[in-house]
Amino acid sequence: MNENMSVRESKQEIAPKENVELRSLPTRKYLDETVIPLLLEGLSILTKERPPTSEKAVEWLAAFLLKNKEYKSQQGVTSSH
Amino acid sequence: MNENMSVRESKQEIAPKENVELRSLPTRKYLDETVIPLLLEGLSILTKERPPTSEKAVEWLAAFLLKNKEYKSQQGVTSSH
Amino acid sequence: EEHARPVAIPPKVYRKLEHPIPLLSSHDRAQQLNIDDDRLTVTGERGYSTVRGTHSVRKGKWYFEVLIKELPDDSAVRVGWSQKYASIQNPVGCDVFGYSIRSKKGTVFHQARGKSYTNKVGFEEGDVIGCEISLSPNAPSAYKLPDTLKEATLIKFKNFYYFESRDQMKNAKENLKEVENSSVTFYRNGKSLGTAFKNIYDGEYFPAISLYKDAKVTVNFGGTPWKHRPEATEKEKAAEPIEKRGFSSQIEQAMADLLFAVDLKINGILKTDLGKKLDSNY
Repeated sequence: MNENMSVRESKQEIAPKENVELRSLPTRKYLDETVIPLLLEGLSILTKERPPTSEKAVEWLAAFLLKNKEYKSQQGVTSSH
Repeated sequence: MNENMSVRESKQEIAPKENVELRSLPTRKYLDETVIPLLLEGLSILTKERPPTSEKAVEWLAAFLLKNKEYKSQQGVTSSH
Repeated sequence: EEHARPVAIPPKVYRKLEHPIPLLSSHDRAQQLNIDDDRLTVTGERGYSTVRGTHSVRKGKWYFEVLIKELPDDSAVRVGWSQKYASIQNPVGCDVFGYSIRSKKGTVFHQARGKSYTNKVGFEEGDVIGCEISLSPNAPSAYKLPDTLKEATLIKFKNFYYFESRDQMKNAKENLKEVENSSVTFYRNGKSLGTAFKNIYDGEYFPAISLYKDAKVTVNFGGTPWKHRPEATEKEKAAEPIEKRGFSSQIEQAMADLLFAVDLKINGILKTDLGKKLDSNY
């Protein structure tokens, strides 16, 4: 019981911090805390998948981002097909 | 007249190359030709828009990529708001 | 201690510091120059020497102002645009890597050759020299990303740390290409003096200020309103203030560092464990 409590609490703690402070972070820090880690994974996989046109590559990356948008709370990422 | 010709020609030159050779480009060149120019625009506007959570930021970036997937570095982009 | 061996710092440990606001560089300059605390005002020290701005440009049209504060009789000023390999112990414009205008007679310099440009009308104390550069989007390095410096070797020399880059200068000099539609233009108190240099060499250009003896100038990258707003010459797009590079170069640096990390990752060097707080600060 106690275990869940702390998890739930810690989740609540994270949520507000993210909303208020995230927006006031300096440029590089804001990017580090939001998209960079996921882009690192996505671009690394993209170089292996290699869709044949830039349009398809952009679509692939967008789909990867949407699929893993909660990457910060879950464990790891899933790459499509 | 000559000015426009060269611009249009250079566009045609890009199109066929995209499908065949793109996949055989070295990694960095492949990324440069497919997603990097658009990602740079996206990250720049994302940092100005500053969605409040990393999840919303990832969603914003994915939507931006999809909206501008035909982007070639010298054209403009449309940012979703 | 004196002869420190070159120290290689593991790439994922450090990140190139980007000052968010364009100023006069604290390290990319002749050490003997006297730079005020605001890092916008600089006074000369004996022979000609140079200080560059912190932020560079590779494409588009950019502008900055230099206000001449003090210009004692035997002193002089040269301002303009310089690539990073231009020597800082000489005036900008003395080699292939720079283009400048001189306070005396308004002569313009490139590769050490002086050219008359303002029919010998020079600049005095209180004058503002406007420096504009227009770099074609078709230039070879227009879309290049900044260096991450993560593979450069750090050398200690006279209590200053430098990145070793001797060979890069030689091959940069050998590969210089003129770029159609890239040009440099100077202004006197907001009035355009016409194109000073056309089809200039491709490359990454920094604002550059050179001072002879105890001349003193203050630079404005656009953080404060222009003392003399540059007149809009043709219908073309007006130049952007260098100040804007403070933000956009951070985005480019973030992308350059990200791609460096992608390279490490796909070569199995960088292990990232997504979801948990990332340990590596690449």
